[in-house]
Amino acid sequence: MELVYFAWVRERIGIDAETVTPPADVTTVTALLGWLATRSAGHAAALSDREAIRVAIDQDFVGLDATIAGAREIAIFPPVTGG
Amino acid sequence: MELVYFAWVRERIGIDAETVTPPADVTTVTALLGWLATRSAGHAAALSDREAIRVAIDQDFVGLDATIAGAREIAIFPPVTGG
Amino acid sequence: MITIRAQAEAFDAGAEASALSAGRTDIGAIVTFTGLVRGDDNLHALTLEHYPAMTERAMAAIAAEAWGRWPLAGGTVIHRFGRLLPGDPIVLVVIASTHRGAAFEAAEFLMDWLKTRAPFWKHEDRGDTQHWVAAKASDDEAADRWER
Amino acid sequence: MITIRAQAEAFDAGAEASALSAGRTDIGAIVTFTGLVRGDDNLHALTLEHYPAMTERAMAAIAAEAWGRWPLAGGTVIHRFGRLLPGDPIVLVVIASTHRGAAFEAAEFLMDWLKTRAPFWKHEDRGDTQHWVAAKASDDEAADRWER
Repeated sequence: MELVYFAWVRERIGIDAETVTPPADVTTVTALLGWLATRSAGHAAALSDREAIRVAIDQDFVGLDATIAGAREIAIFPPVTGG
Repeated sequence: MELVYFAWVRERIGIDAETVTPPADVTTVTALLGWLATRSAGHAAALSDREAIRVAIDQDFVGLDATIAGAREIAIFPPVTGG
Repeated sequence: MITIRAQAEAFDAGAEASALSAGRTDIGAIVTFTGLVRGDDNLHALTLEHYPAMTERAMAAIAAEAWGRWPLAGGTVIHRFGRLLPGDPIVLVVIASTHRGAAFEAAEFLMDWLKTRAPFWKHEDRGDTQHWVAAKASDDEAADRWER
Repeated sequence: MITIRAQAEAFDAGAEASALSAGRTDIGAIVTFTGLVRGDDNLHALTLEHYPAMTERAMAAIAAEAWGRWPLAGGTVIHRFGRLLPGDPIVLVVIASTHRGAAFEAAEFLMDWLKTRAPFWKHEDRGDTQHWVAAKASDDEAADRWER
């Protein structure tokens, strides 16, 4: 699946997108974030405060307990601040 | 004192302004309206429904119990409908 | 400061809003309200009568009340009088503030009080019938929200 | 229908409002909200990042929600992205309706939800400091007013 990052999540991870294949037991957003945090110090820094992380699957906002089964693009970012 | 009329009050009375000298015992807006209603059939028709009458003295809205002492210009009109 | 004007001429809502913020960087929010003549029920024309000696005084009092209630950066209120046609603009309220909440509230307040406290009267020409518009209870209720 | 656009270019608020009502006589009220970059605390520039694949989809969902909640005659929502300077317009909401209450409410709703549900992120350049703007609890509370 394709992961895309925005704002300070993107800056801390150091890249704006990557393609990953999580292990089969990673089935929810929460599990995905936990697995991603082990990939690099940047990932760990970006994802350390789960309260500050928001997620969209295939361009729809989802909660942390959402399933990632079938997801093509998962976006990870801070709370939005437009308007 | 100068009286000025607007909207259907003006139309029913048939004039847009007149100068009057009410009797000395006419000291409030209510008393003025009562006295005015005796001046012509048009005045009577315009002022018959007191609930539908609003008054300003010297360009400030006042209640029906306001005194008219010292008034230079008294405006009599229906509830406003601008905006 | 809130500028107020009663005039027969049309106004340019966008130009009025731009004029308020020109050269300033302290304004975060501008709310503009434009009221237009609706052409429903065969309306041919809407004529606004007003009380010239009192109109701008009453509008200024309403504007001063808004200025005292909210932290505003500027504003413009224009109310037209005379004969208007369907689609014509009647009234303009533009409010600038640091934040959007104050701008929205002040603009709504100004419209609610203009409708119930400024000396204008609408006369409708519907071709076969002509009549003075009656005050609406809903407008009184909207204005009463702001009483205190 | 509410038209939505995410764009780098500036917009003309007055022209967008005029376009909504042109040739129509069923509109009684137009509310326009313009959000501007404030230059306080030494702000040099504000850069808006967004999620291009999702932005217009999220804006359209918010617009559809407003369309379902109020009787509206039309609307336009424009949100800019990219680097902006103090005084620049960021966001525009224009709502047309028969009556003013619906137009005011829908415009406020759209702003509250755009702030909390559209994928934009503000980055501030204050010369010696650069930082991402944090989401405000007051914006969440404003958005929550409309939950049901």
